[in-house]
Amino acid sequence: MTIYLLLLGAPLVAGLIALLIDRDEIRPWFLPAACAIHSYAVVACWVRLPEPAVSGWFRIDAIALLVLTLASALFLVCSVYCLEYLRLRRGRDNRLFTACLAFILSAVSLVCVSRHMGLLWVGMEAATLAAAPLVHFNHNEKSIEATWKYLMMGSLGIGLALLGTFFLALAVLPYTGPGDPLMIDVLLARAGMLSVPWLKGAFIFLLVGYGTKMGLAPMHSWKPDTYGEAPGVAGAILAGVITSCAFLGVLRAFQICAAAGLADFARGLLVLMGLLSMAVAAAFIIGQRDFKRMLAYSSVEHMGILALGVGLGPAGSFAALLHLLNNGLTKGVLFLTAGNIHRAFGGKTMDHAHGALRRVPISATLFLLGFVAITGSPPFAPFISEFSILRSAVDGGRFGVAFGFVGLLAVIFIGMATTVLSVVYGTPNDQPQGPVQGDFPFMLMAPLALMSAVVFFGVWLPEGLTAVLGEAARLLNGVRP
Amino acid sequence: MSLLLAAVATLGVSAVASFVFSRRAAWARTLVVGGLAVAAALGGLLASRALRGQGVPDLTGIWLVPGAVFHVGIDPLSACFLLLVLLVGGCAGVYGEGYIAASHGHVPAAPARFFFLLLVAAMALLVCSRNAVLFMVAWETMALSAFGLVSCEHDKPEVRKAGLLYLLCTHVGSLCLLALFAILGHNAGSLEFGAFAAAPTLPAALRAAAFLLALIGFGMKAGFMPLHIWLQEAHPAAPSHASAAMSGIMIEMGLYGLLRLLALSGPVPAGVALILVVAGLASALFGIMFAMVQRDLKRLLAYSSIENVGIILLGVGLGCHGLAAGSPSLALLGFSGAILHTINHGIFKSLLFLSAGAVYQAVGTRDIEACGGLQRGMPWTCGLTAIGAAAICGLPPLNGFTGEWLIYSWLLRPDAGSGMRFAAPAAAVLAIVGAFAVVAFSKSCGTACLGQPRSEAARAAQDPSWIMLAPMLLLAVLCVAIGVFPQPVLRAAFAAAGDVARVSGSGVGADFDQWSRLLAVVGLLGVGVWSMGALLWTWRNLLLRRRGVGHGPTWGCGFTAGTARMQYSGSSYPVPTARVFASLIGTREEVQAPVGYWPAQASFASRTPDPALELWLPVLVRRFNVWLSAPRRLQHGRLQISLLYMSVFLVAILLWKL
Amino acid sequence: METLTSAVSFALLVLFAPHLMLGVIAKTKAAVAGRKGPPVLQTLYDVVKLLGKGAVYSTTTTWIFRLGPVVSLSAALAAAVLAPLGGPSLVAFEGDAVLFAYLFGLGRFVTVMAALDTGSSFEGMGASREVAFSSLAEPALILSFAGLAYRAGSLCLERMFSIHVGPSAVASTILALGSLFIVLLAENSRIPVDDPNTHLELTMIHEVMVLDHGGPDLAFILQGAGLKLVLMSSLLVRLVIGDLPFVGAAGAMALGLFLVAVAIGLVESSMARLRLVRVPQLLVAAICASAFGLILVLR
Amino acid sequence: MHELSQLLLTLIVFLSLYLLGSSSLTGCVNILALQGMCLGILPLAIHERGFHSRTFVLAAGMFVLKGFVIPRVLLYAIREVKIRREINPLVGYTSSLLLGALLIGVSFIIAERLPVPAGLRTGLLIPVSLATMMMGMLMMISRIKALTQVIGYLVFENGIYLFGLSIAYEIPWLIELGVLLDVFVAVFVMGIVINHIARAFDSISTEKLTSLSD
Repeated sequence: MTIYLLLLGAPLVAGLIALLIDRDEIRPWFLPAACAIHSYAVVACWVRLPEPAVSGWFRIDAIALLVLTLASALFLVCSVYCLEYLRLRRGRDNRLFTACLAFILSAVSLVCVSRHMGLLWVGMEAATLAAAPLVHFNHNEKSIEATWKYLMMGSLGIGLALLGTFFLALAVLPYTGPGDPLMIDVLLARAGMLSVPWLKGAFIFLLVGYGTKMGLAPMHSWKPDTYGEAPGVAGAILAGVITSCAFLGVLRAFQICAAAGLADFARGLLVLMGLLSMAVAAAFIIGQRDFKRMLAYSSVEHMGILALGVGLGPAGSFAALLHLLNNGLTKGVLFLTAGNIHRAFGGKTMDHAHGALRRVPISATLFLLGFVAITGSPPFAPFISEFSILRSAVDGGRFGVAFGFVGLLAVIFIGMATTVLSVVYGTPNDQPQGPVQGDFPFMLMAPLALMSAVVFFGVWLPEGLTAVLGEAARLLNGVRP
Repeated sequence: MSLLLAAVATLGVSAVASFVFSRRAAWARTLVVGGLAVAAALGGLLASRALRGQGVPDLTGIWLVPGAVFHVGIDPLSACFLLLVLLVGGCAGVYGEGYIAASHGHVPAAPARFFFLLLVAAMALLVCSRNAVLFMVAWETMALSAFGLVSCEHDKPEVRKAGLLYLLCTHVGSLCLLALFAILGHNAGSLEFGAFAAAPTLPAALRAAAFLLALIGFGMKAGFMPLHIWLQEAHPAAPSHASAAMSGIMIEMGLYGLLRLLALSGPVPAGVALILVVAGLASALFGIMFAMVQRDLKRLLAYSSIENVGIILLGVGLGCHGLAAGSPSLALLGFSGAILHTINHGIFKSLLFLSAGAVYQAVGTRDIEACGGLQRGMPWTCGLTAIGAAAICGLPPLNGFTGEWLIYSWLLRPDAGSGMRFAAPAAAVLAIVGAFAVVAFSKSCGTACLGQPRSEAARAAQDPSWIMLAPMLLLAVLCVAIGVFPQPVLRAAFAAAGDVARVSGSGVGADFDQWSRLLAVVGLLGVGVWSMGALLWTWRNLLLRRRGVGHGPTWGCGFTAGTARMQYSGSSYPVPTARVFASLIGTREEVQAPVGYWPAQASFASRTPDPALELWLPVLVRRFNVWLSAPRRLQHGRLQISLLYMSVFLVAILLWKL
Repeated sequence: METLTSAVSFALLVLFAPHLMLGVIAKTKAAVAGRKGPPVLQTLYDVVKLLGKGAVYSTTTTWIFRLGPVVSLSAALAAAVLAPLGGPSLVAFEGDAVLFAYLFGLGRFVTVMAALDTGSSFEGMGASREVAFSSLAEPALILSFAGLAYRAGSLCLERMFSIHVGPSAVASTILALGSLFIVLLAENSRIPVDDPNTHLELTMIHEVMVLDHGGPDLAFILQGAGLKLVLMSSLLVRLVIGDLPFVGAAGAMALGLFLVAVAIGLVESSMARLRLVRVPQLLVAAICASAFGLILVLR
Repeated sequence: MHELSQLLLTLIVFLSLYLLGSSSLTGCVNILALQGMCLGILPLAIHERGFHSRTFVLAAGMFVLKGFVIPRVLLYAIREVKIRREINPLVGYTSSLLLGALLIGVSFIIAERLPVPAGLRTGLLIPVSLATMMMGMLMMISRIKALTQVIGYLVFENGIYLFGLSIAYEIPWLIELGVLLDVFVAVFVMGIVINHIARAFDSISTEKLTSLSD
């Protein structure tokens, strides 16, 4: 129970304190504290999975553990990053920003630990709402527009997800047993007796609903605007954590379908949306001049890869779950360094930002490395997961899918390389504007830590992690507890 | 095998250390030279063991990555390439120190050193890796460090362009290789090379796909036409020692991959062999044609790399044909010719790139029209260049001839006539290629080194420091030595060919003895040429000692006021040859003929655009953009439309799937 | 004994045959023109005289210029070792044909480099033309070699150039003769490709490359060029006479060389020099001839 | 009771159609309020097991919230930004009415494929809720004023709530929580953003919000 309290409570309390405190310069320090406690709890989970609590409404299984770990790690480094970032953005009131970051952590922890589809949905909704002020942080016209789009589409998606949850309820009803009918364990236990049409409907609505939050095409169009306008750190949180939690929602739905013997139906949809997302990303990454929007599309692409992987069966699910981690970490690197470059040049298009290697050498190098990593080059971690997904496609005899996968990866690489190289290389064409220039230790430590993790997992995948991944893939593909 | 690990580790450590101590030039230099020397010693020891047939047990380590095993092994095939990598890498690296020092900060020292050592280390690991994942890791490390080298001087726009092009090409190639290994792994149930070899043959369709992927993946790196687009851009862009390593060994890695794949996958159908032969001939012919008409020294060399790769590919194709025809001796001959030429090419091409670098630093330009008469200022460089040029033309007393001779004797051997109708035409094309090579390199060497200086810089040019000359000297000596005494290298090449053709040691031995006896005669005649030359030279000197030797201006056929600008220019030199084949390479000439009795002005300009880069690639890109601009219109920033997509998609799915 | 005699005869041949052939050519042309003509061994006298002379070097030139003649002559000598003059060639092995062809390549390369070393526009022009035409002569040579090699079942000159009985033997022989003769004319800078004794540098090819050479260098060059002529003509002869026993072979070879020289003389006195743009067509004709011969063999 | 539920459901659909057709913002809000009241009454009528204390609470809460609170907030917002009516929407009123009719048909088709949940008195509930949602979406798609889009979102929410009624008996808390949260989004957050928009662009027409695009 204490673990759950730490996971949910610590960030919540930190957020509330941040709301109450009046001093802009002390406020941010509560974030790292809360994140440290949170990470401590997560480590405890790795040591020994905690018992179910609140009559089984809270439990952490392998799948949740992965997402939770990713969220905790990203938040820890981002909170460190924020210390310096917010110091640089002095003058802008960071009360809401800090508080909302903490609330998001609490909400995503809720999503991870809850064993109830309704509770999971509540967590998702809370996270969505709490993220809005982050997007809005810059308070200019563009950020308002981005926030508006984010809210409208997000709320619509979340509404659809709620509807999907209702469908699930209708699929399981009438139910007269212990516990709430929407408990995941109940659903899995009665998977055989669920009403198929309602379940199918539920999966479709949950996929579209949570898929909107993930940013799967064609529900992706809020993503470039939001990521483009939000500060780099917010982008990292959105692209690394919230999307992963939304994916967790999809995974839960898939888990139930698989248990109910609807795996093929679900996989078909996932493969379809996966390839669609990659194609859309490819189309928009080519010739993209704004490197933050480019990252957003790359995020769309990788969400597609995740969906595709799960759609390709057990081996693919293993790879997809691994890719969930790798993508989150690498995206963290990319967004944080992109934020640094953006600030150093006062612009986020190739026209403003050019020759970053000269002005912010370390950030630019990390940005370049992150790009190389995210496009699946060894020896970085995403290579392993993408290669495994390719292998699972080939092994499954899905040669068409494999061909599309490789082809789209190539196109996307071409698009990204063109932008990234022109941002990183060359000589800056204008004099640095603004008071703050160059690299800052804290704002480098965060991406540096993430990058080293990416390299490490690229050359060495610890047994413990592999075991958890295997367990998660097993759970995912229709194994009843 | 621990020797290999030690070598790779040495290189890696010295790479990092040289990066860390980049401020202390002296330390970094010692680190680089020392690291390369140690690595070369260790690797050389290992390779010589493997080549002497002492079985070196593989080394396998647990590697906690799905499908991956840290599995390295060495066989003659690996040993040949390992030796080549360490030799050329070592020479280029040592030279590079002088080059960096002399560039006065134009070449950023830290990245140049770091990426170069990384490149060598990656290639050393690559040729010994026995697991697909390890192979890919080494492969990509190689590709990326080469990218780092190419974009060292990224302040120049053309360098950035070249770097981007190279990166795109190499990554597309790597993706093809990933797909290839996925297919092979699917068939073998494991990513171990051994499993690939043991696996049942693929079904026809997959086989064709795998072959195509391999050809694109490895060919993109090796630079066959028309996959060569990056090559002639990237090699000039990189610092010269890097270009030497890239052109001398990195592109050979593509060929190594091809050979390794053949060694694993066994005989290929005759049609495939024919495809390889045709591709090789096309690369050779067009490569050298484009080389002939270049003005940029390093670009010319890059194109000639395409040519040599084509010749090597031709040899590989011949070997495959031998396998398909069920004649191991033919297969051995073809493969060993290819491998021998690979080794030779590595040597003389790196020599030429290094000397080109020296010329570039001395004159400050790569345009041969601005050089000329360097022979006076830099006799060493030019002499070594001349040797390299003669070698790359495949002229007898030098090493270039040996490999081509093997390939010729495959093509012209009596039983090749029957059933292999392509043999004779291939021989003819090879002859044309040889003649064109003479044109190209007599042009480059003659225009740059000989005659009168065409610019002040050329007049003032001086030989580089010994640290740059020594490696070039070593390579040149090797060119001569292999030319007159090819047997040891031939033995290695045959042993490697035995691996590729899956022929047992004894079977290799018989063929090797036959061919080494013949090549020994060639070598002896080479000795004869040298000694006869020396004899005549001394005789001539004796004769001239008795008589006086006068000096005067060049005979201008009565015209006495000749200037340097009246020399035959390097651009016009190949024109008579190029005119004959202009239709093939699309040379364009803009002529403004002199008119009237007192013509005021006249001009002549000819340029030969690279078809792949300037003709079909832009078209492709344009079409591509057209295709992509359609969906791009869908993201118009209107919230309502986005919502529309979402709802329509939802309803459609509901109606379709529910 | 055998080897000694063959060595001696080889030395004599290498020494005198070139000049005899050149002399015969000159005589023939003179006879056709109704002149008396120079003595048969005139070129030999020239060579001897040149060997005794000093040399004048352009200040532009370097050691490469001085090296050119030496290497080209030694390459020609090495080729002579391989060539089946009269009896069996001194050195014969599978694949010596390729070496034979490439040794001429070596000679050409060094000559061209020497020419470029002078920095004279004329010599550069000559070099440019030389390499241009050789790039067409090479494939013709190799193709005819290929045909002969397939026919003889060996890539050894003395087996390739021998009487061959069998279907379409005569036709293929004639075609090989034709193409080799054209190659000979081109490689030895005879009319109709080049005019050795024109006096307008603009029209020269080979001669213009050696304008700056004098003294022993020029002597070496003349000797080498003549030797090249002899070697290629000897191949033609061998194609007809095959390998006879030693003595007979020597006589037959001498006769054959004489006839070839006469033929060259007749061609030179009967034809005018082709325009430079036409020369490639001639060489392509040679390629076609050898290709056709090849097809006959492979059929 | 059965007839009553039928009646209410039909009324709800027609109110949604009316919303699609009407241009005046205040009018829209009033219609929305009316629809909210209907929704408030519906729980009492929908379930054959009749009254249930919790259902009663739910009904009362919804009646007040959807019938009075939300409309008040919206009217306040309208007064704030001083606009009266929706001018030239992306989809004209007549055509959006036609589309609405079409959507009703579609929703019935979809509902056909789903078995009627146990314990429901009428099979009309599912299709009506689907139709309401779709018409809400249509409104968000076809209108350009931010406020109208919010209204459209509220209609969509009403549809979801309607659907939730079908399981209100088993899992009542879920609907309440969901609805409350959604109301929070719809009114407060969006209200805040709208005010920002109004301040930044001195109008709440979302035409201005199209600068972010590729």
